[in-house]
Amino acid sequence: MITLQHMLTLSGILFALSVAGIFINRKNVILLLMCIELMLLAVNFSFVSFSRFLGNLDGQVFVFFVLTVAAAESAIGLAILVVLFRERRSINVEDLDTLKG
Amino acid sequence: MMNPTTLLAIPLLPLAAAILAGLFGRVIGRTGAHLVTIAAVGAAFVLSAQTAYALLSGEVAPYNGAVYTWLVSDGVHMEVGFLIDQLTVLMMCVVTFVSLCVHVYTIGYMHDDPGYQRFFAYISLFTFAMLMLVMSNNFMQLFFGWEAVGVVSYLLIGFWYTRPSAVFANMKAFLVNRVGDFGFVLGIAGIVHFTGSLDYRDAFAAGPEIAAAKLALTSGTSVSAITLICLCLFVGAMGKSAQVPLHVWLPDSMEGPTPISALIHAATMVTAGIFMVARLSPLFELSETALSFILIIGATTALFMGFLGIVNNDIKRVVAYSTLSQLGYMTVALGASAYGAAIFHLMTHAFFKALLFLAAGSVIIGMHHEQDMRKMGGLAKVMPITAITCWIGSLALIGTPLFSGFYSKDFIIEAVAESHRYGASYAYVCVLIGVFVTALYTFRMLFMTFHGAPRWAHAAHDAAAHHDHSHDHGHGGTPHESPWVVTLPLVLLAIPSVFIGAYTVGPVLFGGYFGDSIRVLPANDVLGELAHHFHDPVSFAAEAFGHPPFWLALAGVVTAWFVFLQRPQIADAFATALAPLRRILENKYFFDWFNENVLAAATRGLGRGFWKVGDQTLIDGALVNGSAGLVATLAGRMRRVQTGFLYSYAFWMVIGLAMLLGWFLVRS
Amino acid sequence: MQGIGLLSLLIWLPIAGGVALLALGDARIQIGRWLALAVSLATFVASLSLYTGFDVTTSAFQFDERAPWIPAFDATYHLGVDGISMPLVLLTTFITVPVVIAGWKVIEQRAAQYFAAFLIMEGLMVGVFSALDSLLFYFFWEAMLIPMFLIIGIWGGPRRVYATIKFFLYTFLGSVFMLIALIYMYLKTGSYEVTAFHALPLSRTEQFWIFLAFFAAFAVKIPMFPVHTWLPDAHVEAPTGGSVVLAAIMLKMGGYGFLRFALPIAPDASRELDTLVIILSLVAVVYIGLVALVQSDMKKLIAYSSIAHMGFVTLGAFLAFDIHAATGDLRGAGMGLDGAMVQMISHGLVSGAMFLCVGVMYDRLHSREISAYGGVINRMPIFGAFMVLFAMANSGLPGTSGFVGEFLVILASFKANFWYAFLAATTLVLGAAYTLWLVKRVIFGPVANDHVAELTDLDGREFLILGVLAIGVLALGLWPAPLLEVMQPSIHHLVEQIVATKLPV
Amino acid sequence: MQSNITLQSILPALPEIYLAAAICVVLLVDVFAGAAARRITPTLTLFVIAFGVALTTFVVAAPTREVLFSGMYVADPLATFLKLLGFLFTGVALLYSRSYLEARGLLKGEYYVLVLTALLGIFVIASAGSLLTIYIGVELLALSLYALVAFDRDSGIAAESAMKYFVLGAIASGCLLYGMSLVYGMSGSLLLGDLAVRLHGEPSIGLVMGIVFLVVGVAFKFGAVPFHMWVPDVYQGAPSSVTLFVASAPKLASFAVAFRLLAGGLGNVAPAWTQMLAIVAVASLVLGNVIAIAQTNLKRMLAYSAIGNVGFILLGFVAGTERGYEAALYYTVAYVIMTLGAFGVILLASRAGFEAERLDDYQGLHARDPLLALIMMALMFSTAGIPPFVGFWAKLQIFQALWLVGQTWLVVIAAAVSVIGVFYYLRVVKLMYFDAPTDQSVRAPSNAGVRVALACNAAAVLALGLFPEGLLSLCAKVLS
Amino acid sequence: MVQLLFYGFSLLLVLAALGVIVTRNPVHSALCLVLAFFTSAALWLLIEAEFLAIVLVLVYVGAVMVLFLFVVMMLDINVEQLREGFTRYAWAGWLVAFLVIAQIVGVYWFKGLGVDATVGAAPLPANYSNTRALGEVLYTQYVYPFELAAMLLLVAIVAAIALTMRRRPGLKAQDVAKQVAVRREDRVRMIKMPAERRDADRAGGEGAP
Repeated sequence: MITLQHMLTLSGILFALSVAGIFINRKNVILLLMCIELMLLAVNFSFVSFSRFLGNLDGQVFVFFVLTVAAAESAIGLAILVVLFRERRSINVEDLDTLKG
Repeated sequence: MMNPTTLLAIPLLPLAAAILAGLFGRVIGRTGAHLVTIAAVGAAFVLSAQTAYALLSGEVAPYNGAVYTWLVSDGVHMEVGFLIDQLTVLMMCVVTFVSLCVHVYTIGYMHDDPGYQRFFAYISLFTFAMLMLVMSNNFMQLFFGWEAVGVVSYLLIGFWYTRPSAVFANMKAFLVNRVGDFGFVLGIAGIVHFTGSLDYRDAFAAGPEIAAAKLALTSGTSVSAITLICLCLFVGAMGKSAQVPLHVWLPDSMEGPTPISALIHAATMVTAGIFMVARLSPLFELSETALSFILIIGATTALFMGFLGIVNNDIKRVVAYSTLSQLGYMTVALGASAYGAAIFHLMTHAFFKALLFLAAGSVIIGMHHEQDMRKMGGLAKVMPITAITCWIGSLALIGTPLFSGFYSKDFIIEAVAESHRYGASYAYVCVLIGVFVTALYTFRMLFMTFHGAPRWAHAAHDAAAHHDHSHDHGHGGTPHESPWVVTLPLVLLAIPSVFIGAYTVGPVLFGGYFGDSIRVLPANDVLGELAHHFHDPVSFAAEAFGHPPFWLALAGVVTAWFVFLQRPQIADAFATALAPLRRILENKYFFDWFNENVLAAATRGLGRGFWKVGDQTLIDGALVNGSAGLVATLAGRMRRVQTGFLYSYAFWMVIGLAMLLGWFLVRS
Repeated sequence: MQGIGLLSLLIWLPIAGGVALLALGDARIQIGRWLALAVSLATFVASLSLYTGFDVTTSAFQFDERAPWIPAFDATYHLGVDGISMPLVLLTTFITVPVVIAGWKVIEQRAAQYFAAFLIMEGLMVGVFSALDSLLFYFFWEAMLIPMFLIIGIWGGPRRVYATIKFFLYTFLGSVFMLIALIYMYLKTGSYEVTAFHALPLSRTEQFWIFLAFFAAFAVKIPMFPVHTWLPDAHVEAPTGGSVVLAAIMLKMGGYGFLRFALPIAPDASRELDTLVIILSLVAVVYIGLVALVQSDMKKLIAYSSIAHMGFVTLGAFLAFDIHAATGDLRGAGMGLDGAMVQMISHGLVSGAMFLCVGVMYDRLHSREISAYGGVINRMPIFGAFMVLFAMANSGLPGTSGFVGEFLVILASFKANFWYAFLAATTLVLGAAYTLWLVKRVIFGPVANDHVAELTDLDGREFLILGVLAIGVLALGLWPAPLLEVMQPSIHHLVEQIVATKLPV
Repeated sequence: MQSNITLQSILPALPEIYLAAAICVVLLVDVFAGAAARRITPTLTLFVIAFGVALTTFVVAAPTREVLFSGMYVADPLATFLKLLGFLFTGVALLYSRSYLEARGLLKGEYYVLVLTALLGIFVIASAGSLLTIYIGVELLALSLYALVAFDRDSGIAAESAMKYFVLGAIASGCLLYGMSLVYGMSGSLLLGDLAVRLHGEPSIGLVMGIVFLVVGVAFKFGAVPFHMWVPDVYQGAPSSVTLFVASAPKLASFAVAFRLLAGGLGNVAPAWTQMLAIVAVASLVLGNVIAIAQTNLKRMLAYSAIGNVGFILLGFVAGTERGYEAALYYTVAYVIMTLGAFGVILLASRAGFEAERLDDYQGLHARDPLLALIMMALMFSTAGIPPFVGFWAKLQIFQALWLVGQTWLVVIAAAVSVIGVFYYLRVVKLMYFDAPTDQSVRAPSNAGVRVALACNAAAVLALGLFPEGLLSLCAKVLS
Repeated sequence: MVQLLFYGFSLLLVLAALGVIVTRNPVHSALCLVLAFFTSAALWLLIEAEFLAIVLVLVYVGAVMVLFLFVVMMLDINVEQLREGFTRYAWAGWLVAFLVIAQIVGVYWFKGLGVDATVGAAPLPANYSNTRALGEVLYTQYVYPFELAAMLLLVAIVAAIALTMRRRPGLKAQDVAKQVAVRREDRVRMIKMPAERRDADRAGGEGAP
C-alpha cells in the first residue's frame, strides 16, 4: 500500500535535492533552471499526493496551474539566459559576480 | 530713623559717576570725568560723615532694612539692604575719605594716561562696590560687594593691559581671590542651610542653634557646623585680606597704578576680610577652633610677610608686604576676639598706609616711574612734602607712640597677650618680632628712598622698561616734587595718620563705641580686660616705654639706620652670609614657585590628561568613534557575505530555511 | 481666543518666514536679510506678550491651545506654557534676533538658506518648549535636528562633516529611547498629554526604565558627562550663529526635558538615581572645567565651559531628593530648581554672547586659535570691554546673570550634602580660571602679531548685538526677580510633583 | 458547484478585468502604431492608469466585502485601497521613467505592457482569496519583473541581476508552493477563508513546516534577510527606471501576500509565524542598515535600506494584531512614496551616459540642481524616520504596535538600529549639501513636468508628515 | 505489487534527480530530468492521478525539456570549462541538503503531522474519470485563475520576445503596423502603359517598402 507518507517523503527528498542542486554545483545556469523544474516537480508531487489522499481535487487543479506557470517561467528563464549569454558569452555561474557586496 | 534714600545715595552716587565716566568718557572729557567722580565721591563722603555723626550723636538709631528685593527663591529673600551701625559708619567714612583722597591724587598721577576717564570710572565703581560691601545687611549683598571689589581690582591691576606682567597679575589676583570666594560661598551656603535666610540678623539669632548643630561630612564623621561655616567664611577673608597662603596676589597687584595700590590694596578692599569677620563676630565668637585658626594664620602672615619687606627693593612692593604684615596684625586681633582692635587698626592703617602708598606714588612720579629703591636715595631734598608725609606714615606704621598706629597696634599686641586661646602664645611671639621687622623694613625703605647719597643721578633709568607711556615731559630725568593734586592728599592723609589714633582710641576701643555691632562673649573679652588698664591716650603712650614693642620698634629703626644708611656693606655681608635664607626670602618662600609649578601645572596637567585621555581617547576614541568604527568594520565584513555568486545566495537562503525549520520543528 | 493662538504664531511665523526665504532664494538676498530680520523681530515682539499676559499666580499652563491633530494616536496639537517654559520661549525668540543680525554680512554663500534654517529652527524650538503633547514635543524635538545638521554641515569649519554627523547621531540615539518611553506611557494612558503622564502611576521598575530613557535623551542634549563629546566638536565647527543657537537654546532643551518629563514623570526613579545624576553633574563641573582650562581653541573652550555650566542645571534639578533626605524637609529644593532655570536662561545669554564674540574675531582673522590673538583690546577697545563683561558673566560674577543660577544651586546643594556644594563651588575657581585665562591671552597684553594689528573695532551691527546681549546679561543679573516670579508657582508645583511618590504606599 | 457568472456578479473584479483588457489594448496599439508608438504608448498607459483610478474609485470602491469566483477573489476596501495605490504608484513610476527610457533606447511598448502585467499581478494578490490566486498573482508579478529587470538587453549587469533574481525567485516560489501544499494538506482547502476557519489552536508539526516554507516565500518577496540576496543585485543591476518600479508598487504586493496569507488565512495560528517573522525582521533590520553603510552605489545603498525598512514592515506583522497590520500597511505606503521619490531623483539626475547611481555622483548636487537636492534631502530624512516627514510616523506606528503586544526588545532593537541607519541617509545629504560639486557642468536636462511631479512627491512626504491623520485613519479603515 | 512498483520508480526518480545535479554534461542532466519526469508520471499513475501524469509528460517532456535541450545546443556552451564540478564548500552543501531532507522527512514520519499519513488513499468509484472531474471544475470554479493563467502566458510571450528578439541589420523583420496600414495606393500604381516602353518596370518597383 502506498501511503501518503511515502509520497510525501519522496517529494521531500526531491525538493531538498533540487534545492541542493542549485547551490552545490558551480556549473552552468541551465542546470539551475533544470533544478528549478525539479523543485516544481517535487511540489507537484506533494500537491498531487495530498489531493489524492484527501480526496479533494483542488490540489490537482493547483498542479495544473503550476505546470502552466512552470512552462511560462522556463520560457522567461531561458530568455534571460539567452540575453545573458549574448552579453557575457558565458553562462557559467561563477562568472555572474559583477554585482556583489 | 535714617532715610533709606540717603543711604542709597551713598553708594549709588559713585556708581552713577562711574557709569557716566565709563560709558560717556569721551563726551564729558577728562575734566568732566574727574569732576563728576570726585563730586560724587565727595558727596558720598559728606553723606557718610553726616550719617556717622547722626548715628554717633544718638540722633538716630542704627538702621537695618531692605531697600530692594533682588529675588525670592524658595522663601529665601535675597535683598539689597543696609545695616548702618557704628561699625558700618566707621567703614563708610574711611572708604569714602580714602577714596576721595585717591580721586584727587589720581588727577595728578594719571595726568597723561590715555585711560584717564576709564580710570576714574573704575575707582568710582570701586567706591560703589566697597560701600555696598560694608553697608550690607545680608550675606548676599556682602558677597556681591565682595566680588565687585574683586573685579574692579582685577580691572585696575590690569589697567595697563599691554604690560604682560600686569595682565598676569590681575588674573592671579582674581583667581586667588576666587579661591577665597570658594570658601566664602560655602560659608554663606552653610548659613542659608541652617537659617533659611541671608540676613545677618537671622544668622546672628540662629548662632547658638548653629553652634549646637553638627554637620555630617561623610557618613561616619561630622564636624561642628559653626566651625565649618566660620572656617569657610574665613577662607574668603583670607583671599580678600591676603592671608597666608592666599596672599600671593597682593605683591603682584602692585602692577596696577599707584592710586589703586593705595585705595584698594592697602586701605579698603584688602580690609574687607577683616571687616567681614568683625561684622560676623556673633558667629565667629561661637567657634573657638575657627578663632584659633584665624589667630595662627594672622600671626604667620604678620611675621613672615614682614620678613619679605626687608629684602625687596621695589618701593611699592615693600609697602605691599608691609600691608600684608599689617593685615596679619588685624587678623591676629580678630583671632584674639579683639574685633574692635582689628577694626581700629584697620582704620588707622587705612590712613597711614594709603598715605605711604600715595607717597610712594609721588616718589614714583618724581622718579619718572622708577620703582627700584636702589636707584633712589636722597630724595628728601627734592621732594620735601613727600618725604615729610612719608615719614609721618612710617612712624605711624611702626607704632611710634602718640601716632595713630601706635594705639592700634599696641592694643593688638596687648590683646594677644591677654588671650588664652590656642595658638595665642605663638601669635604673641610673632607679633612682637613683627614689630621689630616692621620698623626695620619701613625705615630701610625710608632711608633708601629719601636719605643717603642720591643714586638716581647715575642710574640710567629707562621709563619705557616699565610701561609704554612714560612721563618724559621736560624734566629731563631729575626727580621733582609732585603737583599739588598729589601732595594735597598726602597732607590730608597725614593728618589722621598722626592724630586719629589718639583721638579715637578711647571711645572706639573702650568706650563701647561698637555697641551691638560687634559681639564678644564675656569669656573672650580681651579688650574688656585691657580696658581696665587704659585711662587716656597720652598716659598710655607714656606707658609704652615700659613695654617691649616700643623698644623693639626702636631697635628696628636703629638697625635700619645703621645697616642701610651708615654701613650698607653690613647688609651685603649679611646677604652673603645668610644666602640660603636670603634665597628663600627673595623667592617669597617659594609660594609663587609652588603655585606656578606645582598647583597650576598640576591643574593644567590634570586638565590635559582628562581631555586627551578621558575625552579624546576613551570617550571619543573608544566609545564614539570606536562604535562607529565597529559598525563600519562590521558593515565591511558583512557585505562580503554578498559574494555575488548565485550558489552562495541560494545557500544562504537554504541555510535560513533549514534554521527556521530546525528551530521551529524542535520547538513544536 | 479664536483663530491662530499666540504660541502657534510664534511657531509658525518664523517657519513661514523661513520657507518664504527659501522661495526667495539667494538672488534677492538683500530683501531676504531684511525679511529674516523682520520675521525674527516680529516673533520676538509677539513673544513679549507671553510675558505681559502671563499670570504669575498659577502653575497651570497658559496660552493654552488645543486642536485635534492625530486622533489615530490620540495626539493633539496642544500648546501651552508655564513658568518653566515661558522664559525659554522668550529666550529662543530673543536669541534668534542677534543670530540673524550676526549672519548679516558674514554669510555670503547660500545666505537665504542660512537665514531660513535659523528661522525654521526658531519655530521648531519654540514648539519644543511649548508643546504639551509629548508626541508633538518629540516631533519638534527631532525636526529641529535637521536645520542644525545643515547649518553645521554647510556653513561650518573644516571638520564640519564629522562634527555634524556626530551631533546628529548622538542626539538622535538619545532621543529614540525617549520615544520608546513616550510610547509606553501612551499605551498606558491612552493619550500623549504631558499632564496625563505626570498623573500616571508607575511602578518602580517602570519608572526606572522610563527615567533611563529620558536620561539618555536629555543627558545627551544638555550634555552631561560622558556623553558630551559631540558638543565641543559641533561648536567648533558650527558657524557663529549655529554655535550661538546650539549653546543658547538647544542645550536648554535637555534641561527643560528633565524638568518637564524626567522628574515629574518618574519621581521615584529620579530619587533613586539622583546620586548618579548629581555625580555626573559634579564631574561636569570639575572635570570639564579642567578640560576647558587647557583648550587652545576659543570655541572649544567655551563649549566645554557650556558643559560645565549645564552641570549646574542638572545638579540643581536633582537636589530635591537629597535635600529631603538630609534635612527632612523640602526647603531648598525649589531653590535648586530656581537655580537650574535661571542658569539655563543666563547661560543662554552668556554663552550666546561669548560665541558671538568669538565670531566677531573669527570674521576678522579667520582663526579660532587662542595663540593667533593677543592684545586685541589695543585695536578693539569696545569689543574688549564687551568680551571682558561676558567673560565675567561666564565666570559667575555677581551683578551678571551668570552668578544667579550658580549661587542658588550652590546654596541649595549645601543643604543636600556639603561635598556637593564643595565640588560645585569649585566652579568659582575653575570657571574664572579658564575664562580669564582666555581673556588674558586673547584680549590683553601687547599686540601679538600683524594680523591683530590690523583689526578694526566693532561696527554698528556687531555693537548692537553685543550691546543687546550685554543689557540682557546685566539686567538678569541685577534684576532677576521678574524671572523668578514667573517661575515660582511652576517650580513650586514641580517640587510637589517630584516629592510625591507614584508608588503605592 | 455550478455558478452563474453574470456581468453584475463580476463587477467587483472590474479593476482586474479592466486592466487585463487595457493590457491587450496597449499591446495592440503599440504593435500597430509603429514608429509613433514611442509617443503613444507611454501616454496611453498613463491614460489607462488614470482611467483605472477613476474606475476603481467610482465604480468599485465599496465599503463592503464581496467574495467572487468561488471564493478565489475577494473584493474588500483593502483590495481597493491597494489597487488604487498600485495604479498611483505605477503611474508615478512610469511618469518618472519616461525620459530615462527614451534616452537609453528602452522606450518600447513591451516595457509598458510588462509594467501593466506586473500591476495586474499586484491586483490579483491584493484580491486573492485562495492560495492558488496568490500563487498566480505572485508569478504574474514576478515574471513581469524578471523580464523588466533584464529589459536592457545591452546591459550585462542587468542580465546578470535578472538571472539571479529569476533563479532565487524560483526557489522562493518553490518554497512558497511547497508551503502551500503542506497547508493545503493540513487543511484540505485552498481557500483562505476556509484556512482561517480550519486552522486554529496549537498548530500541528506539518502545519508548522508549511508555515516555515510560506514564511520563506513571503520573506523573499519582501527581500528580508536571509532571503534578501537578490535585492541589492537587482536594484543595482536593473535599469534605474526598473529599479524604481521594482522598489515601489510590488511592495504593496508583498504586503498583500503577507496580509492575505499569514494574517488572513493563518491568522488563527499567528504565534507560529510571528516568531519566525521576528527573527527574519530583526536580521533584516540589522543587516540591511549595517551593510548599507558600506555601500558606494546609491541604488545598492537604497537596496539595503529597503531591506532594513522591510524589517520594519515585518515587525508590524510580528505584532500580529490589527494595529500591527495597520502599521505595516502604513509603513509600506509611506515607504513606497519615499522610494518613488528617491529613485525619481536618481532618474532625473541621470542622463544618457551618466547613470547618477554612484554616491559620489551626488557630490554638490545642491549647487547643480537645488530643487533635486532639496527633494532628495527631504526623502532621506523621511526614510531615516526624522520628523516632520512621514517616515517618522511609520516607524512610530510600528513601535506602538510592538509595544502593545509587549515586544519590548524588538522595539529597542529597532530603535537602536534605526539610529545606525540614519548614518547613511545623512551621508547622502552630506554629499549633496556639504561637498563641493566635482563637475560643475553636469546637469541633467530639465524636464519641468516630471520635476513638478517629483516636487509633489516630496511635498507629499512632508504633508503626510505634518498631517498624518488622513493616511493613518485610511489604513485603519481599510483593514477593519 | 503496487508497492514494489512504487519503490522501483521511487528509486529511479531519486537517482534521476541526483543525476540531474551531478552529471557534468548539461545534456545528460536534461536527459536525467526527462527520466525523472517520466518516473514521476508513472508514480502519479500509481495513485490514480492519470490526467496530470499525462499532462506532465506532454508539457514537460514534450515541450519544456525540448526547449531546454534546444537552448543547450543553441548556446554552444564550452562544456570543457564547465566540467569543473562542485564548489569548494560542496561538502557543506551536501550536509545542508541532507539536513533539509532529514528535517522534511522527519516531519512526515512524525506522529503529530496533522493528518494521518499512514493510510492508503480511498479507492475511487469505478466510473470515476480523473480528467472529467478536473475538467468540470477547471472552467467553472477555477475560471478566474484560468483566465489569469492566460495572462501569465501572455507575459511569457511578450517577455520572451522582448528579451530575445533582435533587429539585426540583415534581418528582414515584419513591420506589422506598416503592413496593416498599407493602402492599395502605396502598393499598386495604376499606370497607363504605353506600349513597348521597357523603363517603366523599374519605376514601378519603387512602391515596395
